[in-house]
Amino acid sequence: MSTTDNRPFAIRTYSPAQLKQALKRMYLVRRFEEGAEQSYMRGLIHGTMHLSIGQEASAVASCIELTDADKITSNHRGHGHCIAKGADVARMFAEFFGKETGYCHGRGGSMHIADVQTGNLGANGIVGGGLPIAVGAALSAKRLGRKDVTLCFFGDGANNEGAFHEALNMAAIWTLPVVFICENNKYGMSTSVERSTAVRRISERAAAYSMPGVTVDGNDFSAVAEAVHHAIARARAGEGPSLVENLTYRWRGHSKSDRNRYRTKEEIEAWMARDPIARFQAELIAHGVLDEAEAIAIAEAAVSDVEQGIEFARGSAAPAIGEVTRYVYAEA
Amino acid sequence: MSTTDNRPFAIRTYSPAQLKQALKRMYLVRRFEEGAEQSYMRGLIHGTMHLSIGQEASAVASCIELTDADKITSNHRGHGHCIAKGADVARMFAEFFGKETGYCHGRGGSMHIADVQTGNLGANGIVGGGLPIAVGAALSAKRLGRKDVTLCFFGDGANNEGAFHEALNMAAIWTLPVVFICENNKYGMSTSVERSTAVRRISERAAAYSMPGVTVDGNDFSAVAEAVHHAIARARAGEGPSLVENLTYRWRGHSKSDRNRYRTKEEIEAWMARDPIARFQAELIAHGVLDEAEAIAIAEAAVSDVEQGIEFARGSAAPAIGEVTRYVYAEA
Amino acid sequence: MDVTAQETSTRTLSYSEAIREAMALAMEADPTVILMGEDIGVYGGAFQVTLDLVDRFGPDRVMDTPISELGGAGVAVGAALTGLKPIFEFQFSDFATLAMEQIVNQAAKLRYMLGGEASVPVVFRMPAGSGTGAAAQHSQSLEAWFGHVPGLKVIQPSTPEDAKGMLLAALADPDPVLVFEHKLLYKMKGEVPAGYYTTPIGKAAVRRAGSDLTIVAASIMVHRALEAAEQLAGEGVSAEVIDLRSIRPIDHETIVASVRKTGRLLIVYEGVKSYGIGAEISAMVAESDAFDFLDAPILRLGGAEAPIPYNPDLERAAVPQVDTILAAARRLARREV
Amino acid sequence: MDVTAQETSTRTLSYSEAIREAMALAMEADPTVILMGEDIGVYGGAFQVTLDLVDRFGPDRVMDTPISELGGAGVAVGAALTGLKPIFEFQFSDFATLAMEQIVNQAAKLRYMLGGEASVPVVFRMPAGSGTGAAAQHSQSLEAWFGHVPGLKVIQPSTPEDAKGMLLAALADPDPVLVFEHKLLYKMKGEVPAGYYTTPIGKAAVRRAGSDLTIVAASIMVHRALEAAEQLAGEGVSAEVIDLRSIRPIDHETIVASVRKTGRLLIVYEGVKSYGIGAEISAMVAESDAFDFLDAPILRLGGAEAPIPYNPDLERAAVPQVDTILAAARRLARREV
Ligand SMILES: Cc1ncc(C[n+]2csc(CCOP(=O)(O)OP(=O)(O)O)c2C)c(N)n1
Ligand SMILES: Cc1ncc(C[n+]2csc(CCOP(=O)(O)OP(=O)(O)O)c2C)c(N)n1
Ligand SMILES: [Mg+2]
Ligand SMILES: [Mg+2]
Repeated sequence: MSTTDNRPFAIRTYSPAQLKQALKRMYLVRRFEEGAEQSYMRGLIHGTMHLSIGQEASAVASCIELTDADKITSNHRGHGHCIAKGADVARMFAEFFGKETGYCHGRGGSMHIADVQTGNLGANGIVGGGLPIAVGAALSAKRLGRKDVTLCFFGDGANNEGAFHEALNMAAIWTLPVVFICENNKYGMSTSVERSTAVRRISERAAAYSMPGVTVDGNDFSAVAEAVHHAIARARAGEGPSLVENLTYRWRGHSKSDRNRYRTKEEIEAWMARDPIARFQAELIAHGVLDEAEAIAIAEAAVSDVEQGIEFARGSAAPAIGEVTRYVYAEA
Repeated sequence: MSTTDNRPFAIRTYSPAQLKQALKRMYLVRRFEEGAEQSYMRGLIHGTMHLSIGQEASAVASCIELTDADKITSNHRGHGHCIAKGADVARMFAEFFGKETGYCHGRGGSMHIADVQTGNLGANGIVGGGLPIAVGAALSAKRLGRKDVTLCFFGDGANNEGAFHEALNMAAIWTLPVVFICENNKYGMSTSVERSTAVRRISERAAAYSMPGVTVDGNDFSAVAEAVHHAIARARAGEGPSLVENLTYRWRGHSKSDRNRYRTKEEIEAWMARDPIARFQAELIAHGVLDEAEAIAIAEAAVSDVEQGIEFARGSAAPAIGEVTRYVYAEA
Repeated sequence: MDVTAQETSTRTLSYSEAIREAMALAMEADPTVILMGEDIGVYGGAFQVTLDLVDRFGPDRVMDTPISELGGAGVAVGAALTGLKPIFEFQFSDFATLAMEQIVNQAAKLRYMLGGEASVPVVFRMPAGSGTGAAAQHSQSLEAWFGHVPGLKVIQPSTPEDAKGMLLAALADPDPVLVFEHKLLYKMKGEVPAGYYTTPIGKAAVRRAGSDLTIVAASIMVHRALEAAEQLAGEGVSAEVIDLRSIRPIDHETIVASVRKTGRLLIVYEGVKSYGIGAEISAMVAESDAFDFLDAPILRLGGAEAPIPYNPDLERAAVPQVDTILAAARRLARREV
Repeated sequence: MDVTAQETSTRTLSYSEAIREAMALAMEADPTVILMGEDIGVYGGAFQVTLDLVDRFGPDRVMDTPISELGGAGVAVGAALTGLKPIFEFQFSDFATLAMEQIVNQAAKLRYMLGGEASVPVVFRMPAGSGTGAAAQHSQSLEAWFGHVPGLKVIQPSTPEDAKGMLLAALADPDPVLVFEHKLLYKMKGEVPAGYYTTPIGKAAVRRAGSDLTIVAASIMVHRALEAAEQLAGEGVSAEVIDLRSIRPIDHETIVASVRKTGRLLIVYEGVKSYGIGAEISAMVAESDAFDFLDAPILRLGGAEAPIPYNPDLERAAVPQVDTILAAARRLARREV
């Protein structure tokens, strides 16, 4: 490797195919969530949902070098993680539409979206709920002599849950292969990190568990990829957990009930100007990984995947009404 | 104040009367627990108990400048805190003997010993249970414009509970008048700090809450008094919480069921050689606060208080057997 | 209810407006009352129950907590122990699973463990129930758990009037009270007296008198049961509908008296059927002197033996609805059980 | 129970030895079985149940956890989801109040929320009950809470033989199982078959046949009920004693069949009476076809409506004892209720 390679980490580390797939996935996240939002508005989806539009780099860059054997745990804002880990948007839409063909056979919905086949152990409706579970997955890998790592996604708000403290401590004392990824989008619902968290940077809390902690620009694909890459390498080498904090922003409200009274229009617009997808795409073009036409093709492919996904979902069958208690226990 | 006063902090800060009372209380803790232990052995007390023999300096020095308006929350190893805060050993024994004259009218026993009149909000059977409660007490003081502070006692084992994390964070963001006192006696039951806690010194975790953290020799009365004094001053000045870690050691097993398989005889003996009472007494004599004879008189007074306390307890009436449900709810 | 002349004016308020009015009244009258919870300030609460109270009372009395349910509940307990009267809102009652330690081991037991020397006047507000498409972790009805805990009081108002009066009663109570509020009720409107009044904890309400069978229903099920009773009347079946209102203490007298009269009992609740509140009501009647008046088995209609599913049709099928209540009542009236 | 010839040898073991034997057998046969809990290694567990297992299987498989019940339980859930079979010991079941989130929202619901695509084969061991002088926060009997949670299985073995067989059944189960072990039973001795066998979850056991009344008892109360039944026999009253064993699923058939035969039902359990397991058993019978066979009200004898007090006499008075069971059974037999 040449020491004069000054290209961004991601460009010099991953193959063009990987990078293009990553861009595609970022588009997929964006278009998927827009599609879900519209479907919700049109009354096709009920419940609530938490959109990660604006945070695509964090999810996709974190997962770029994972295989299906690696695991992730996700949170309530989990569509991006799910797609980043390789899920099929058609089955995701089917889940949102409450269909039997959905990843959770219509029982889970947005807040429980999972794809165990690709290593996604699931979104979680409980803030902080996934943290100890991720540590458990890493314990399995270590005890069973597997080389897989677990990435644990959670928000800034979750960092004040007791589960955060207990999980990071256990991961550290047992030197487990897990990477804690805090997606700090400045707010837990309406409550800013400043008002909720007694430390300036959440990554500083890593010191309380003697693990490396780093804060990166979460809208910079390569910065995220680099930080997570090192954390994964450490985990795979048996050196234990790390904490990576991705600074990012959600463009939409917290969920469907948000009046946005806790933040300003200016703040939202400033962050929208830092669109992680546009930025990554420009970088790929600048470094010759792809050209404008290819980028457009990728973006269009995402649109078409999403359209087809919605079609698939709408056309799928709903669970039989008599099957309310199916899947509560293992079938004999 | 002279700048050349090189005497230990406690000697130069507190009156001889205060210091003598402190010594008396340390003796009381020791003798009280020995009395309780013997009563248990003779079948007069049932249940279990957690003795703090060897840790007396931590409890008594921490409380030396508190008034009854100040509060403490205590833990399962709480006899020392209770006496340090000013409780009467007779009523404590009565509680251990399950009598109506006990502090908890025989309903609580060792693990729930409390004396609300002197500001002791209670021992706690749940490790970490008192931490959020202490923060709540400090919130009351702040909201109601009172000047009292709350001292929150807990062990090294408790520092891995989620409650620790949540409590310290809230105390910090709301700048509350609470002092967290971690009595690090090297083990949570059988599990050493090294095996349970991902950081070398528990006080380092204070940084995760942007509060001062300090570790002191918990068997050095003056060192404890000084650290807690500064933390209390900070709390009273409205500057928020602190974390003080007192390094100490329990001479006895964790509770009545301990086979002591996790530590060596040598370790126990080395710590017994660092008896906090003998050390404090020698210091008081060396600095002329009292003489040998006075020290003996204080020690004997403690013995006699304990004997009388046991008498009082034995002679007291038990709760009426029909009153199992009394005190569940407020009486109309 | 006994209200003075000037206060007898009633207005139509929603259930959440009634709760808000109660909180505002209490805060005006008593400076020790504070609100705590996640996003209850500028956000106004996940269900907009606190709405603008932060503007009226400021952030020191309407405190946004970090996402720390165990610690937050514990802070409320400690504050209640030392002079404040906190109303702690769980954003969803499901999250109380994180705070059971403080609710059950501390709040409920402190008075007892301290032999009467301590008091924990805290109120926990618990938005509960399904029907919002929020799936398994945001739709539970866990009130039966708390009914099982001596030291707690547990209420479940079903109307705006009771939501206000019972919350004010809870605040006046020296012991910890949990108020279960069904999320689907928040927008329900009803007549609410102005001014201060309390609706006693521990009393059920007969919402409709009847002679053929007794339906004891809780929370939102009261409304479904009343709708079913109306239809039953058309079929010549006279159903008495009792609104449980209070889970702990439970109103033994009212329920038993009704069953003594009708001889048939149907219990309707949203929580999982087995080990739910219906079990207690049934058992209480089966060991009472109403036993000899029973003409038929005691029927329970509770939630399915499953987590709440996401799919809206499954979700609806998982809890009692007017049609299933009607079917059960008919079976009971005709003794087809 | 079906055991092969070579394994039919039985030995006298204590309840805790039987549990330990089950764990050791499972760990020998299946390398994915691990133990987790506070002080279960060199300390041997607060009740010395794991005792020397760490010497036999090493600290990687007998893992001392920090005092982090929520996280610890969650790690067990995550491990179960990904290939391990953890047995997680709560030092006292009271501390599960800290872990309700992981037990109830995650372990119990993951299979369902994921539409059957996940399995959480975790076992939680729950030392429970009073009688040790440990007071309000270390003596609770909270099994009814978990009975209310679909997705969980909840068992309560009362003999050494069942303690072993049901724990092995729990380990063979693909779903989360909570085993409630009464602390006073740990030293109880009984015949235990050698080798591997499972005792099915979901089946009650008729411990004594009788014709005048049915006593359904759980856990330690089985032994007290049997003692009472023996005395009743001397008085000419023939009591059938059923050991509940399984709270979720509950054995409807065995209980209902017995009541159909005897016409009288007394339920004995240690948990707080109201909203406890007795409520479910009573309600189940009252809505079954045994209703028409009932000759008397259904009696429940449960724990007092109070936290467990410290004073030993109060503590004894707070839960059913042989004499109170006897008194209740007599009243029921004579129809003095
Ligand atoms: C235990 C728990 N408490 C509260 C909530 C309600 N809630 C859902 S998301 C959320 C904010 C989470 O903030 P953060 O972790 O920063 O994630 P973000 O929504 O910002 O992505 C809250 C309070 C919950 N789901 N679970
Ligand atoms: C929540 C909870 N978990 C576990 C226990 C059992 N237990 C009681 S004391 C103790 C050790 C506590 O260690 P530490 O905090 O260091 O206090 P120490 O006993 O050393 O004074 C344990 C595990 C408990 N009482 N509560
Ligand atoms: Mg956030
Ligand atoms: Mg310790």
